[in-house]
Amino acid sequence: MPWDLIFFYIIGAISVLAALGMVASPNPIHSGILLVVCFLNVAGIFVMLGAEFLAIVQVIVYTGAILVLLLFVLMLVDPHELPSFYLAQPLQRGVGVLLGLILLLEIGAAIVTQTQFGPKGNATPANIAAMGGNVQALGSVLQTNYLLAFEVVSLVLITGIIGAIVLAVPERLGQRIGTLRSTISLGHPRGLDHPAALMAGPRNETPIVTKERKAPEPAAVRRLVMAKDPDDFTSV
Amino acid sequence: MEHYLFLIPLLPLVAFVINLLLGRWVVKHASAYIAQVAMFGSWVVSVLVFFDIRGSSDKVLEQHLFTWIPSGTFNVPVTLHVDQLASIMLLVVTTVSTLVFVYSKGYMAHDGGFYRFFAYLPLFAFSMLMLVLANNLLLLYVFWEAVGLCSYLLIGFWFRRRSANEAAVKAFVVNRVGDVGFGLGIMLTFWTFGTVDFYGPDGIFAKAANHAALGVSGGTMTAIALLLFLGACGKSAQFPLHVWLPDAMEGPTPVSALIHAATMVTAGVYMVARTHPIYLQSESALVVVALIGAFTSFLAATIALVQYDLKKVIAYSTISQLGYMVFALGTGAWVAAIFHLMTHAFFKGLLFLGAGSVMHGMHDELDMRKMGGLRKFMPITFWTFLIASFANAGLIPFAGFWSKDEAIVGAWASASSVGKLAAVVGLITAFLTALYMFRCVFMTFFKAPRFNPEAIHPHESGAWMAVPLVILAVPAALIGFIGFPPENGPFQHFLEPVFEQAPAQTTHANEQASLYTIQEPATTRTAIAAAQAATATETHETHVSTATTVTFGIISTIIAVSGIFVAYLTYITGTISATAIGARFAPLYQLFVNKWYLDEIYHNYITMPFYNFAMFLWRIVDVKIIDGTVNGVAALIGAISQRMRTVQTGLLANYALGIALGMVIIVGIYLAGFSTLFR
Amino acid sequence: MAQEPMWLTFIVAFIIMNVLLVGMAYTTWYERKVLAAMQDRLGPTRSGPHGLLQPLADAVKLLGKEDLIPAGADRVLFFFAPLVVFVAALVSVAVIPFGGTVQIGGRAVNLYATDLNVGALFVLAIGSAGVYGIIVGAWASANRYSLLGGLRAAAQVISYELVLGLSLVGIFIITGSLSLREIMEQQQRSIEIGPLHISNWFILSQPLAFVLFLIAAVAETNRAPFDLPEAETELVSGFHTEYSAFRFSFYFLGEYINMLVVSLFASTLFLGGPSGPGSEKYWGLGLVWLFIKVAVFMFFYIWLRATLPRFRFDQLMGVAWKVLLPLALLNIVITAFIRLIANGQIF
Amino acid sequence: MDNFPILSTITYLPLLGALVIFFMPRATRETSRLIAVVASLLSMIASFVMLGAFKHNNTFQFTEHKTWLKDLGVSYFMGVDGIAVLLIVLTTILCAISIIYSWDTINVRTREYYIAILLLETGMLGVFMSLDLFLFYIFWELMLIPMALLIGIWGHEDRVYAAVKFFLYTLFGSLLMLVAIVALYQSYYNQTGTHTLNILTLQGGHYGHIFQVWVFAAFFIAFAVKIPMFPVHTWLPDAHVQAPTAGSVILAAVMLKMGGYGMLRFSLPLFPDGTNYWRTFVIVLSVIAIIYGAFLSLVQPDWKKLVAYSSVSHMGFVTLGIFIHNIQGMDGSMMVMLAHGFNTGALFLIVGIAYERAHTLRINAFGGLATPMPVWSAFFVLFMFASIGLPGLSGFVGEFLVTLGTWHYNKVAAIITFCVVIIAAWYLLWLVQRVVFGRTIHQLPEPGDAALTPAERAQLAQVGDHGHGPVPTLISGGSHDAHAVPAEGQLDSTNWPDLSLKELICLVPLAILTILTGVYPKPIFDIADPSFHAVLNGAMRVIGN
Amino acid sequence: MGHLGVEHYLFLSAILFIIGLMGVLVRRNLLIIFMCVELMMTAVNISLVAFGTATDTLNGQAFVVFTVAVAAAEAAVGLGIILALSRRGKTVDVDDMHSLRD
Repeated sequence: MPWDLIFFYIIGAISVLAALGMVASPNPIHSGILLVVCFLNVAGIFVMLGAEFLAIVQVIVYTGAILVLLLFVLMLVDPHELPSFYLAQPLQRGVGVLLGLILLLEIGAAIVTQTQFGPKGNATPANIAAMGGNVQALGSVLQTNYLLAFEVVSLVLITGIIGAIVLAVPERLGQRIGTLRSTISLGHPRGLDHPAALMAGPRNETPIVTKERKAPEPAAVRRLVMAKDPDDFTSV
Repeated sequence: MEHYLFLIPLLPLVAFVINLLLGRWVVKHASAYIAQVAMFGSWVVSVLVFFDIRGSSDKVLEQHLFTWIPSGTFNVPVTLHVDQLASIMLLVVTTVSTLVFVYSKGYMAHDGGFYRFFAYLPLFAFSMLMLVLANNLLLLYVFWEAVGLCSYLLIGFWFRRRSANEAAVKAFVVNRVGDVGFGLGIMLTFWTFGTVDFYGPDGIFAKAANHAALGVSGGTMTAIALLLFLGACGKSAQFPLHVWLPDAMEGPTPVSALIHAATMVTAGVYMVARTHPIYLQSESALVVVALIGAFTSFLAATIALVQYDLKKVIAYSTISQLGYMVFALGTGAWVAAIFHLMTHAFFKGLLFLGAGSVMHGMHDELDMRKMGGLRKFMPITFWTFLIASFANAGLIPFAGFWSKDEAIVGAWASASSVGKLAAVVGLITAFLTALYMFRCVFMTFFKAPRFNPEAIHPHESGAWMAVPLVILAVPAALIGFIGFPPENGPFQHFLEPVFEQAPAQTTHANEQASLYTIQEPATTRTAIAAAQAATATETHETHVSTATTVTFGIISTIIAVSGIFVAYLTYITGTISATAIGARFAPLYQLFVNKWYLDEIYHNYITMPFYNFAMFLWRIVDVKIIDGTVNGVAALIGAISQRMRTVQTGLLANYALGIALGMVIIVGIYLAGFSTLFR
Repeated sequence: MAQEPMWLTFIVAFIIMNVLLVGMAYTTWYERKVLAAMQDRLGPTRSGPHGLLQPLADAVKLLGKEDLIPAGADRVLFFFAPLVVFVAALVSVAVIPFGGTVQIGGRAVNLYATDLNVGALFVLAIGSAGVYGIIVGAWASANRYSLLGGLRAAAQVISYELVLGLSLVGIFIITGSLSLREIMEQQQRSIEIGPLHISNWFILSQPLAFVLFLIAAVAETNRAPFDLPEAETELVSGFHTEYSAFRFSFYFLGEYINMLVVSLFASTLFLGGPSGPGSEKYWGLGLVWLFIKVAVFMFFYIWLRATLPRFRFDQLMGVAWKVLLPLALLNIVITAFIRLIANGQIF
Repeated sequence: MDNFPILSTITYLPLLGALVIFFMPRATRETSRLIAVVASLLSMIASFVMLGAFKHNNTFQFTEHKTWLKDLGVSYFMGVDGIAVLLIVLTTILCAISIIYSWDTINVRTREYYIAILLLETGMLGVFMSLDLFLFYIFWELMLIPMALLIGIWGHEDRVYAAVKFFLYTLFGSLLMLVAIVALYQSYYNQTGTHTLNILTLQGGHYGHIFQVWVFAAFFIAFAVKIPMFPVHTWLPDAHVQAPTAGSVILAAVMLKMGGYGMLRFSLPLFPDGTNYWRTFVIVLSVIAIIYGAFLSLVQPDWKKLVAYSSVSHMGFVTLGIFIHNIQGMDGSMMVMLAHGFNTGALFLIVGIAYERAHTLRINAFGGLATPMPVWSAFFVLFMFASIGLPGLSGFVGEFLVTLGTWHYNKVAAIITFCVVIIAAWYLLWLVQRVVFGRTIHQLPEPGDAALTPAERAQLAQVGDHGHGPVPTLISGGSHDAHAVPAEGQLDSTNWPDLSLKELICLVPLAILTILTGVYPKPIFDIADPSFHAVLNGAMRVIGN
Repeated sequence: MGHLGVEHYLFLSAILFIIGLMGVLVRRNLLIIFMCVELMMTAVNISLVAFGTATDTLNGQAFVVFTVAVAAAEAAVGLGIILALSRRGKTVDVDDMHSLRD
């Protein structure tokens, strides 16, 4: 019984169905969760391909961090703000689907035509086992051939972090923690709960006086729950 | 004497430089004296040179100054070369110049640009002298144009007059047309003979003589001759390019006298004479020259007949007389042409100076219809003018008769096919010349004055002007005798070495006494008389029998007298009414009055087409086509980029769609091109 | 690591699971007893001698309670969320080695369910997968408080998972392998310092890592000072406010199993797992030692719960990112240097 | 003395001046112009010294050879031969004169102005001296920028359009040249395996026919734009009209020679086959340029445009001379280049002087300037006759030699070329007539003038005979206010000052040079001839001392 | 049934990729699009690893490590942007976001 084939078909089917569900589901949370399912299956595929480390990385990084963040944001966005499921420009979307199908056929054809592969490397399963498993082998390759890339990727991650901070954290919150004197301001509107305590905005910006703060926001402007001043919600 | 040759042109040049640079502030009125002294010095040297050359039969003086253009084989030295022909020309130029300088002192006395005038005149003299002294074709060309420059400056002297300046420009441009022909001729000679020098074993003349041996075709010789002749026409105001001379009368009269009568206009004749070996090689060239000469003389004579402007009449008469010289050259009568040139220089100069003093007296009034009866007011001017008229008409004792007659005889007896025709035309023109000369004399000096005496008080001009008139009158009357007896007078013998290959003259006379009238002290005049008396009788066979010369002499006298008589009848007694004849031959009369419509033809069929073509080139080709394309390309790029802008819709979906489309295409290409799918 | 037949692994796995479930039950009892003792009271005494049957009683209560689903809840997710937590907690025990390969009845039996060469990471991965149970559960119960609890849990777990992972890197550098069995074996060898023969536990060579690991582990299981997600005072009971009876028990069980697994994991990594004086000869003695170590850890949990006040949320996040993470990185750097010096690559 | 880097001193003296001014931020107009004049004069004197020390043979003298970018094969290689020496002297003289001329005419941003001009001078000198294509190209581009600035900043009304057009035209050309240089560099490398851009060694390589044809074409376009030749000349009139006087003097007198020099230095020796291939094409273009330039100058209402088109015509002679491929043609082209430098440079100075007073370039705004400004008129007539090609002045020798050479090549072309001289006389004399001669606004028409218009006759009658009547009202609509520039009529030039000392200093040397080269051009021939012989028979040039 | 060759994995990754692509093209919710992008990234990872193992080299897997890192960074910044966008009061609807165009 070719267990691997069976396992492959099962996992493959689940992941494809999950992916389809993710695209088609009206409720974003459901699509989020379906994506989690899909990614877990993909981790399974990685294991079948012998890349255990990648499977674990897939689980920890993708499902563990990125999708959690995604769900995080999904939950923060009030459901009624979400756009209607139905398509705004049918023609455009129709063409999109058509293109997708054509591309699928093309890639299928490409796979079928069996292009020749490059020269066989020396990382046969036997060598990997000799080195003590996929993790050790991959570790050694990473540290030797791809050392530069490894360093550069660390830079990419750092920029990612800084980017996230700059974009997501509104100043005001920064101040309340008290430790953070000033943050990188992108000119977000700066709320002011009590004028005395808070220091003026960045040098050139005039502090928003309390009067402004109380100005009722026009109804049309719908606001994000979390971005609002948490004081509205927690009594701590 | 070679070492002092450079003095002749140098003196006027020095006078020019002094007058030009210092004239306005330092020299002022003294500039006249400087010019006159310089000219006289140059005249003295010329006379010395003449006597030196006359001493030995084929003596030639040459002085090399410096090399002008050493460009590979085209090596142009600046050397002065004097032979018999050149010495005669030197004498003529310097004599007339000196006299005109003296005359101008009086004439231009109270003119604003006095110093400027006396700067330009020596410059002209310098260029003319250098032109005569030049030993190679290019140097001749250089001073050919320099003379054109001076005529431009002098014609346009009163620059505030628009007509004067237009005339100057016209003169220069027409001359320039001729000069272009001349230049092209030089180039052709250079490339055929490899050198531009006249003389010497490998000079142009030597090579021209045996041009067949050198493999130079007859056609080239004709081409060279004709091109050079085009230059001559431009300068000596022959038929196609003569239009500038009448307009040149805008300049001050001394200028007309010096330049447009005596010297510059004769440069063309001199050049043809100088390069006669080339002309001898091509029969057709000579025919052309003769025809042009004849036609021009007839044409000018007809127009002169109907002119009312005193100076214009004399100008046209100059063109006519030049016509004589040219057809004399054309028919091979080289010596006759030069002889006529010399005599013409004197009596035509006198005529102009006379006209100048008339103008002076009549407050710059030139229209003959407003003159009359000036005999009583300016006796000297009258008598000198009369002598000059007789000479010009060609009456027996006067200079004009001998030279003109010899030209006609030479033409008649010459081997050239058109000789006979030229001679006949010459005779007709002689009649017309006599007619219009005496029409002009009778209208200005006889009958009742046709101006109101209160406004204009004609008076005899001052000493400065009168003395030159008298001095010039002498050669105008007597110079003819140096060519007596016709064909083998002392003048002919003197010029023999220059023209010895000339077929017409094969005689070989021995030296004879000098034959020139020398101005100034009376003693010299007596020397001339002695020379004439002692005309040597020598045996020389001349192909022209004395009988023909005598008959022609009688014919031309008859013609001259009849011309004068007809003029007497119309303008003095009034038996023939000029207006009636004019009316009867109206179309002919209109033709002559409008100067054969030549000015209009040139303007409408040459100047304007060029101008319109230029305007077309600028407006259409430059602005529209070339600039148009350049700016057009810029505008096109702007338009394209404007259209491209609309592709950016801003919708994220569109961009994603674009990317997807890109993917599809790329994979498609891969499949089609590189994969084994379709193979 | 002998290749044993499939069914033997199943048996061992089954035994481990049951031990775990029973252990979990008695942890609840153990916790209530110790807590009570700390608060100078008796704790459960009536249900069986010293309240030993109390877990059974709880189980019966939970099963009996009415199982209601909130109106706006997302029924499907509401049902699956607790299961995810429970299953995740259980699965992570598979890699923990309870001993080497021993001969039982003439057959080589390895006292662990499986030995992945990414064992340690596997535990982390399953831990992070477990978070989904909480988040989805919080969202599915359509209650704002539970939602906030869920979000806090998500944030907390992500941050502390990072610290957890990095603190273990020190050990991986020393052992050079990720598989727990390998790590356990490396700790068996004893090193002689002078007269003493101590087995080379990593707690000795990685003290800082051990402390960081403990703090992160506590936070990971939402226990004691880090139990903001189900902070009773503010959010009623956090993400599982809407859960009742049976579904709540899964959360409740999951939490305790997590605690057990983490303490097992800690003892394997830092205290050499089943190693102790005399454990080489008798594998049974090894298990006993392991049991004692786990008990100590459990006591530490409970002790924490009894004494320390709850962290404020931003302090919680601040501590993770600004204190623990730098320390973990520092530890990695130091161990790496020591390892290089040991290999002689630097001097 | 022989190893003293005379060439570098000449080239970098102006640059030194520019730097000095640059590093004096508060330099006033007086100090910066003083420095500029001193720098350019020194450079001129140095060039005279070089001229003196130049030995009349066809070798490259005063060479300086230092390797610059070794692996690229680029060396700092400077040297001059007969052709370059003359053009360098011309450049230094003209630059000195134009700097002196802008003594008091430029009073806005003077500091930058002098820096720009000095940089321009260095650029031009560098072009003439560099024997390394790389160095040549650097100087070639260097001179482009200051010139564009000169036109763009200190020019007249729509100077920006002119500057941009000038810049784009030349840049387009020089980019093609860059491609050609690279092609040459590569093909030489393929042949001999050594990287070099040194012209003398490049001459050694033998390049395929097709290659030569194309590379020649690329070089040719760059030089054709610079000369400018017929189809690509439209930038010149605009650039001249808008450029400040000094700028347009330099542009006309020197920058137009770059093209000609480039052909003599690069195209002819390096690509003999290319030259033969393109010869007829270039000759036809040059003849067209000569005719076209002459005809267009005939009808230009704008004074500077007229002179600009006349320089297109004159430069046609240069290219014609170069491509005739006989010694007369070559000598002629060099003479035309020098003569054009003096004459047109002087003409632009004269136009500039007139512009200072009239503030307009419309020809019919002038008239009868001989009365208020006699000395200026004298110079103007002198230079006008020089550029007509009157023998005895510099213009004639060059033009005659070129036509003589052309005659040998093709009679029809020669005839056409020489006939254009008539049109040249026509438009220049007509210009002089309209500007210098004739009457100023307040002068009475001359009674004897035959060509009086009826209006003038009426005015004459009204004034009466005694000729001292009241000053007539202005006939042709000129306005009393000298500064107001009426669109149409003639300006009131009665109280325009004649030449100032500065203007005299600028014009007199040019006049002397024009007359000198006209009367006694022998020294120029002695210097240039050997080099031309070398270029003609493609001899391998060797380094002299 | 044939043994499990590399084509199977490639087919799977192709399908997932297309689904992701269609999601991006079709859906209007920025977050869903974001998820689809993540899906496309994973699909590519699968094919990378598949090729890696097929040619017995670890390059594929090393590469995937880097893509995952980049995906993480991208997710952080992407979510940051989405938060910033939604905080400005606008919806997360893709079609309304064309302020950069004009």
